[in-house]
Amino acid sequence: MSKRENGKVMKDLKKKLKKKIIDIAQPREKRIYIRVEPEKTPEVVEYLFSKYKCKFCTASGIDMREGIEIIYHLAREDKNMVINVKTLVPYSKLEIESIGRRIKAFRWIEREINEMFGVIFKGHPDMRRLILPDSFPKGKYPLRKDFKNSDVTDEDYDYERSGI
Amino acid sequence: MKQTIIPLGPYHPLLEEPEHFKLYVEGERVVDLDVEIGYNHRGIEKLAEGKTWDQIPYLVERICGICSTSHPMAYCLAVEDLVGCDVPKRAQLIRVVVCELERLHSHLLWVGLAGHFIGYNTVWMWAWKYRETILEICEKLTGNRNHYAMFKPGGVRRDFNKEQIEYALEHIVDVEKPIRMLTGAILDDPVIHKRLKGIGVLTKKDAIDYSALGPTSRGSGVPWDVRWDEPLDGFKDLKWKVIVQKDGDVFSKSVVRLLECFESVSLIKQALLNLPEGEAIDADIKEVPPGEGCGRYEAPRGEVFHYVRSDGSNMPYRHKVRAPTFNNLPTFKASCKGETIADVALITASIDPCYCCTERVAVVDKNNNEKILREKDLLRLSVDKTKSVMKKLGKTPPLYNMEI
Amino acid sequence: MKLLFYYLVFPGFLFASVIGLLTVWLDRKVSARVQWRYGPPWYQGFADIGKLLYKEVIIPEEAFGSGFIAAPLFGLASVTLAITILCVSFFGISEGFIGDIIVVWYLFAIPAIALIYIGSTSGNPLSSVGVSREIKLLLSYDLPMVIVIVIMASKAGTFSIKGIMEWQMVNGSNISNWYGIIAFVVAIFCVQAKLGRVPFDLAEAETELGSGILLELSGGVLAAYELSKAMMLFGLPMFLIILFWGKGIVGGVLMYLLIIVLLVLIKNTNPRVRIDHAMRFFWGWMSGAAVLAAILAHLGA
Amino acid sequence: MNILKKSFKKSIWVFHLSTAACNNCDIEVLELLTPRYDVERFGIKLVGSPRHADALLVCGAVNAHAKPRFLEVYRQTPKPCLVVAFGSCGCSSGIFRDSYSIVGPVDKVLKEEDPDAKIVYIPGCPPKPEAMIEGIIKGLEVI
Repeated sequence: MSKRENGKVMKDLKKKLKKKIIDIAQPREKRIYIRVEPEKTPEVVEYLFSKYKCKFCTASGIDMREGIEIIYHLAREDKNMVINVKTLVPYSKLEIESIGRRIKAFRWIEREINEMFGVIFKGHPDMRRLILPDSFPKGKYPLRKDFKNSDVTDEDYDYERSGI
Repeated sequence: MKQTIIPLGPYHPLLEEPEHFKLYVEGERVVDLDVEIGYNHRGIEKLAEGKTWDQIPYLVERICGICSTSHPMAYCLAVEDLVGCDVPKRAQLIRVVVCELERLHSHLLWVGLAGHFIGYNTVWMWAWKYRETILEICEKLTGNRNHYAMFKPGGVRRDFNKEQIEYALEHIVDVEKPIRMLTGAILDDPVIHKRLKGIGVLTKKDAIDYSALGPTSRGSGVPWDVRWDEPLDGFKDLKWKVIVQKDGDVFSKSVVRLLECFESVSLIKQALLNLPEGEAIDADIKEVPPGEGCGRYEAPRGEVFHYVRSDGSNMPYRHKVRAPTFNNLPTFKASCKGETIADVALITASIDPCYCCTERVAVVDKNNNEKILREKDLLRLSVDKTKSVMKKLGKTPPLYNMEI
Repeated sequence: MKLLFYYLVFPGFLFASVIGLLTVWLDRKVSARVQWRYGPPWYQGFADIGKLLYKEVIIPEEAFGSGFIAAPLFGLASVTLAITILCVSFFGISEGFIGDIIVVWYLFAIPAIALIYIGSTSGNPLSSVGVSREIKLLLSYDLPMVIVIVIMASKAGTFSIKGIMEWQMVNGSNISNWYGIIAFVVAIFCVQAKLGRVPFDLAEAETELGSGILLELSGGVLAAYELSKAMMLFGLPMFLIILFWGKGIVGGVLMYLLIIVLLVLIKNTNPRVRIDHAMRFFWGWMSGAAVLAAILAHLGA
Repeated sequence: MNILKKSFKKSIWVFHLSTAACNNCDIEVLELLTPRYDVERFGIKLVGSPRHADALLVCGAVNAHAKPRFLEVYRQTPKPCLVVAFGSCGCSSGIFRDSYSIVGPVDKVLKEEDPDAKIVYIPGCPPKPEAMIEGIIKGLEVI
């Protein structure tokens, strides 16, 4: 993956997504980071996924104190490039357009982010709990920074709801 | 049509992993499928935020017992991507050897289970018997049968001395013969052909749409193999090829896995033979600058993805882990539709889920009498089918390995 | 007094349970050997029964208390009675009575009925599924077996065990001619189903229904059931020996081992069949073969 | 009476239970049945329901989702029974100890239910099959 080819991918992405993205950076040879506003993420990600023939690796949520940053990791196999699309969803308005509505690959990961961070995905087909048990106390989001491991202990789980 | 579904507890005699599938059926045909996971949740990502960079490989190793070296491998690649250091060649080749050994014993475990589902218990006993030799090699090289704790960001924790390499080279050879025999037993058996061909088909478009990974996608003609697409320097000068099959049914997935075993054996031999002499095996990273990095590696079941974000302290700010089965599991919706219940056991086994979930399939009949089919039911249904196929082919059933 | 001795010690409880448990061990050992495994030690059968007696009995609330304990004991008593009647006339200790073949066959059926009683009262949904399967199985394998018994009895002209044995002494045991062989095959499958062994162990399918009908049994109650099953493993082959061989003791022992080997072979070679398969198998194939044997018998082949 | 106790030691019926485990111990349990480490020679048999079981093989640190089900199964087994906590996850919830979803290792969860439950600990991650067999056999003296 010579430098020249890397540059070509960068230029080509800049040209296509010019107006939709805030900025685009390539700190290392095989990684591209694109920063996008929350409203524009579905278009950028769907463009990358369908027309740009990228494979969807996963999406990770990070609690950045002022909001939840969601990063969609997509990989372009033949050009051997990992493209990450970053958006910051502010705490004030914790919701974002769901991509899982059209593309099936995103459904499960959106359910997990919703359960772990509390981000609401508008239009998601079946938004249920994916991993946490039903007896997990409501309103608590484990992967947020303010949640400590010791916050939820044995007593907080009310076991009646666990459907025995 | 009102459907009453009684969720029975996940505990069940022969169960390995508490996992629960619900099939919506019309008569024998499967209409829809619902998956309920979460019995194994241990909050690993939260724990990772409380551990230092060097402690995480131990935690990450225990995510899944069978692919227990792919996770630390992907994690180390992520940290190296963050730091930007390059790992000495000898360390990379040692990593290749350990990962390929694990791929071998994971595929053999799968071959055993697949044989068990078709009803050939001898195949199960054989596959697991020859798997023991590989586990012994692992024990000789790394000290433990499964959780090897060999990797750390920047290189490898322990080196192979001369005597270990001889032992491994000598014993890896006598693994090849049984694998060839197993491949022969599975690939040229007309009954298995009839049983596995044409069922649980995952079309190429579906594979891409669900972003299936590993043998599940390579079985449908999608040539995604992280070892090829993002090769480590270790892989550059080793000769091997990605195995891809076209028609995406259970048979082609099995062919992909079996041929990969041969690739792994040859890879191990090549890597062990040209290990560079006397090099340092660690680029010993002193401290981790703020920034982020992603690491990807090809586990036996597909691509493992780790994302690491650091804010300069000695603990990661965020560590995202995604196991391959997370992407492969939803593909059942596409591959199980329209199949009979008897084949469901095979289809769920064909993606070799990280937790073998064929034990608990609750079949919900459309006219809402709910019948719980346990693993033995599925087994027997699929074995009945094998026997009927055998009669059609005029072959006598193998004498004593059909007993469940 | 002598009868009590017969019942409790010699051909009855003690003798039958010892031989039965040894046969259980033989069966498990051969199956393990088939899979290159080492297999359990010789005293395994006794250890299992001993352990179960040692354990605590849990009676589910829905179940009717004393009935839950009485049923398997009742089953055990009936099996011992059947075996005593069989062996008493086999070893020539005393005359049997007319019609004791039929009595013995239906005494063997009582443990199954006791099991059905337990399964249905225990209120566990899974064991109720087991109960329905057991009843269907009971009906399906009775028909061909009764036909076989009638053939043998009509050939010998009497319904008493003594009579059948003497007839075979005089003009050759039944197994030696055509209708005997067909009837023997039918009888072997019926015995396999009665004992609830693998191809037909639908009622207590180990992982299918979580050992279905036996789900609520535990401790002493389970010991009684296991013991009655072990003794049936001894009693039923004896029953077949009388029907098909009838000659002296030495021939009987050889025949016994042959039947046991056949039972183990069937167990190891086929997977468990579904309940509708089993019923179709018994009512279709087995009854047909039994009728064929009957025709052949009357043609004097 | 001690004949029955002795016979208890010779025939153990085992029921396998997995609570939040990394399925490595579960596979090692299955390996015990394969030809190399065949456990049937000690009379150990895998059974289908907790009612028949004498020993409960528990792998994995108990997580909140699995705890009620685990206690339910323990209540169903007839009492002179042995609980075998497998691997370091079973003995001390291993590396997942202070996670929010783990509610304590096997013995902490079990002590709530029945304080004098007999528990055998088999350390190791995953414990060697030889260690497992020895653990179960040694557990018999406890009963």
